Amino acid sequence: MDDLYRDYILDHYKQPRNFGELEPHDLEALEHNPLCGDELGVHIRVCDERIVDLRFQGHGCAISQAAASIASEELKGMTLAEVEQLDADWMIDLLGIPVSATRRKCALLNLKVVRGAVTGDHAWPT
Amino acid sequence: MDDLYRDYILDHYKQPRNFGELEPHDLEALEHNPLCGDELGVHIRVCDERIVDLRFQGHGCAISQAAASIASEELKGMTLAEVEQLDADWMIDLLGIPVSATRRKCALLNLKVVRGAVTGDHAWPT
Amino acid sequence: MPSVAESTLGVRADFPIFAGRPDERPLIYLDSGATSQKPQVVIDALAGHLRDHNANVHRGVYPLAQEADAAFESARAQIAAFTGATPQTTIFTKNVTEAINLVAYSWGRANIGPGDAVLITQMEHHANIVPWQVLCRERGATLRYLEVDDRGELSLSALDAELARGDVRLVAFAHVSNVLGTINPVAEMTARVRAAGAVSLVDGAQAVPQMAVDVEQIGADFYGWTGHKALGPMGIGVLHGRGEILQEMEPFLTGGDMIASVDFQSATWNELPWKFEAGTPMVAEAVGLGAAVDYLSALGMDRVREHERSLTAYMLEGLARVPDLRVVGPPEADGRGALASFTIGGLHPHDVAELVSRSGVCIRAGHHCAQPLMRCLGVGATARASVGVYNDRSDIDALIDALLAAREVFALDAP
Amino acid sequence: MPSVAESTLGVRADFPIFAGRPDERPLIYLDSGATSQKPQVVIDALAGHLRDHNANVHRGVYPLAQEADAAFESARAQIAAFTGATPQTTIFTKNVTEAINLVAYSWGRANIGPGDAVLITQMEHHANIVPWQVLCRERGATLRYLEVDDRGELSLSALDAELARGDVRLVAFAHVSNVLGTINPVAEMTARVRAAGAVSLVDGAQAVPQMAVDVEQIGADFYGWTGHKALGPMGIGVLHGRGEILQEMEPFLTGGDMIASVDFQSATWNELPWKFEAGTPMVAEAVGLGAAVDYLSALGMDRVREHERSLTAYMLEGLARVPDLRVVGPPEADGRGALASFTIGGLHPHDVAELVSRSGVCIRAGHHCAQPLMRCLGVGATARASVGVYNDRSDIDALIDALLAAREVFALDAP
Ligand SMILES: Cc1ncc(COP(=O)(O)O)c(C=O)c1O
Ligand SMILES: Cc1ncc(COP(=O)(O)O)c(C=O)c1O
Repeated sequence: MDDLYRDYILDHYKQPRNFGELEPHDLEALEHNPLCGDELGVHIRVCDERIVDLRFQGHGCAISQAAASIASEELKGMTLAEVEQLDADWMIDLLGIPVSATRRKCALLNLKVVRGAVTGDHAWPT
Repeated sequence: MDDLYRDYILDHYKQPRNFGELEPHDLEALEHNPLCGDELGVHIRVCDERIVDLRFQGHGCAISQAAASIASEELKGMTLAEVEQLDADWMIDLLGIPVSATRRKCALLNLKVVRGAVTGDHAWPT
Repeated sequence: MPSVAESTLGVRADFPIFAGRPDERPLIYLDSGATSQKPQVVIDALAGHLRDHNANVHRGVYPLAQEADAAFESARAQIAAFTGATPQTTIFTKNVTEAINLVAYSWGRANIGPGDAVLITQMEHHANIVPWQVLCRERGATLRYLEVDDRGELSLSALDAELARGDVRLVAFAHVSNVLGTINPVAEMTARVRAAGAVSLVDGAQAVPQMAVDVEQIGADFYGWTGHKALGPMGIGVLHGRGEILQEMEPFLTGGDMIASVDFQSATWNELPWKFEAGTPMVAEAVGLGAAVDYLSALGMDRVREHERSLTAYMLEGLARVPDLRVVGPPEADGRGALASFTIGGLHPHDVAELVSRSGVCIRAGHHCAQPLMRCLGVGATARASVGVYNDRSDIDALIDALLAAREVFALDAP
Repeated sequence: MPSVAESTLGVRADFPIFAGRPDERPLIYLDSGATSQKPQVVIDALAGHLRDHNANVHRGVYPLAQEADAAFESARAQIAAFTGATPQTTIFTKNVTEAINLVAYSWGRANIGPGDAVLITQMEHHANIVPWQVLCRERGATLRYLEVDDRGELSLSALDAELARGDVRLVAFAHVSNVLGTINPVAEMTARVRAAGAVSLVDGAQAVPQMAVDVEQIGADFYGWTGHKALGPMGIGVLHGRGEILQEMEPFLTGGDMIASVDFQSATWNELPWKFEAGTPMVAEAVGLGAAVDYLSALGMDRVREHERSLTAYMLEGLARVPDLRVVGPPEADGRGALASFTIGGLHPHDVAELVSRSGVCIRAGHHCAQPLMRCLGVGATARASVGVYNDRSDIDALIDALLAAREVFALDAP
């Protein structure tokens, strides 16, 4: 079996969780992967400083789509303060596959979008 | 004895012929050697399409000064049409020493000035 | 397998990178469109210059400095001759991107104003888009795009129509597209541009490495290319310009070497080509690029083109056997350069590139610095395989096998 | 001769050019101020990268491309660390000339306007003069010069007086003068410039190769230097900038790699430092420069400085023995970098350089790209001897002997 393209990665890629639009929503953001031009956007509904629902939309490779799908299940229910603390390691650990330096940008795109929506800081990760 | 700094070169350098100003004059030009910033100017008096007198002024290395001095003796009496025909080989032959690619600019500076004064073409030699 | 022999130049051994990789996987290098590998003669020329003849150029009177001068200027002469240009009008830049920026800043700011238009094409590389966006915004001019048709080609009558509008001052276009592979009819295009009183710039980044290019015959006002794609070192590019235009232009970068004299408040400029080369140039890289064009000349650019054309035809055949694979650009190898960009249904190009790399196959995935074209094609990204002098049919066979295997990982044929 | 041992680093054997010249003359290289010779480790790093790890950077997913990426970005990290900077604010250019032009075009055109002044000094290299002339002319601003005094030094109170005029937006000056050798009090100067609300640019071309430089401590807004003088390859320069200023600046060259996304009419920019690096960069040259700064770090920049200071003191003593010789710049070796510029009465510097080259001595003659300074000094040209890590006292002895012999050719002591 392939190291990177594990069954659960392919499963999340082919049947992504929490994809689509969310109307109305309280927070949103859109980011590009400069490597390939892929786009990922997020809609977030917030209640009491906590993420109560979110949806991703856009297109990308298996890594970026699976990462968004896997993360979406964890993000629901987190407080905004918790989201602000999330770092690259959190996402990479969650993915559970060895990600090369080049593909890191794919793996982290969704966290970049979510952090952008929550904190307004679009520079992360540098 | 040095190949380049022959006695007659040093002699022309130390006692340059036809140096100074010439007033009044009919033609003049001034050029820089971009290699070192040296300047050489010329004043030319013309009668009947012929150089009847000329003077160089400026400062430079032994090669450029000796070249100007040696050439000045040949240039007097030439027709303007003849001056237009003069080329780099004429000057290098006249100098009679092996001139490296770098020092060529020094050796040819005076001819560049004279041709500039006579033809208005300051681009020579390219 | 006589067919393999048919499309090999037999030069792989000249390129040391193929002698063995640390991971002992084979190196199936199909990314020459991004950058070429370097023959040993180029590496040796560059290293040998630094080892034996290194000095600063243009000013030293000692022998070592004269050797450096001679090496630099004779490399320029070799490189100019390779593309049918003169040394005086052959300017070294760090890459073709700088060459295009030089024209945009130096010619553009002086000649483009409000009401004027710059015309480029939908198939340009960002290097031949963004400088014109910046120029047009700064000067209040308009940037227009010539359309790419379904075959991935430009239309000369569309060019005529654009020129007939009377506002076009500059037309900039690729000689060979780095995504579609399209070989544009550059001589026909420059002739029309000239007839309309406009100036032409041709981006030859992909063309010079793979076919005989004669800039005199092409007749462009500016023709730029980049050393690293033409078997040369990185860090060096070339801008050929028409002498009269270069003469009239103000310099771009200013500083040492490009001046005739400097006073406190003003300066005068050196002659061509040095007027456009500020500061210490990349001497060893020029020597390396000189060795590269010599190497290519010895192979013969017509042979190089025929080899790569035939290999590209073979690749197009192979790609046609991969289910759900769609190639963009001209359908036949005759009208295209040595590359094929494609998508595979259900597979993202990044995943394709990653999966084929498991068998040592190196291809590129992404927007290839041509996002506007991607939009026109309606795709976010493509995978691209491009061939060089060192490739042969075995590389293509490895690519096709790897693509088929990639589909299996994603179980695309599963019921 | 213990005194020779005292001022040698014992590293000449690391530099293959000294192993023997084709004409079998010794190579007495005293022109490191123009460019340095390269240790074998630098040549090997550059050639090794091209041989084993060559690919285009930033976009490839296959292992070779990742090796190239890693090599390039870890070279950047090494180089940034060498000068106390961060990788994010360490931008690669082709030389320091381009680095200064980048600031003039990108920061200058947005921040300098009519009524503003740019302040430079009389000791600048053309690279730190002409870009400001061009900028000031274009923007209707004034270019003023800080005076150099009889000792070849700048005056801090003159700087204060200039800043007090209230119109100075940018102050640009050399860390070490390439003609006088003067080491300027850069930290004091940048502090004053900052206090006055102006921006500072330091030209570190001569400083970085010969002394420990910490750009954080110096506190300049921009600090540029050039690889080829610091034992590195040609074709690479460095611009360090203050992060906040770089963030606000528009890019200079535009094209591939420096964008985040490109649409038909507009584009957005990549993050630092890539926003300022358009097109394929000089990857192998960065790797080579990384090896160079490693080599220098292993020697220790304080030892390098002490060695070169002591050798310069020895050179000043020797030059004092040559009749009619006048050294320009600071009288003592403590306040000056590793060079001495001089004139000899009755001998033109070109002739001096040519004559000493007969014994293998390589020195430079001319205006050293500092014509305004030449005017201030009242000379057309000077000869300049500059030392590097590979020199020792025997080189200086050869220079002095050759200078004395040159005077004899011109029979300067003849009655
Ligand atoms: C002080 C100084 N500034 C700038 C430069 C220009 O360096 P480069 O030609 O590498 O851009 C030099 C060297 O020539 C120099 O000595
Ligand atoms: C068509 C085309 N133009 C321009 C470029 C830019 O070349 P460079 O990055 O060497 O400036 C490339 C290659 O990336 C290209 O393929």
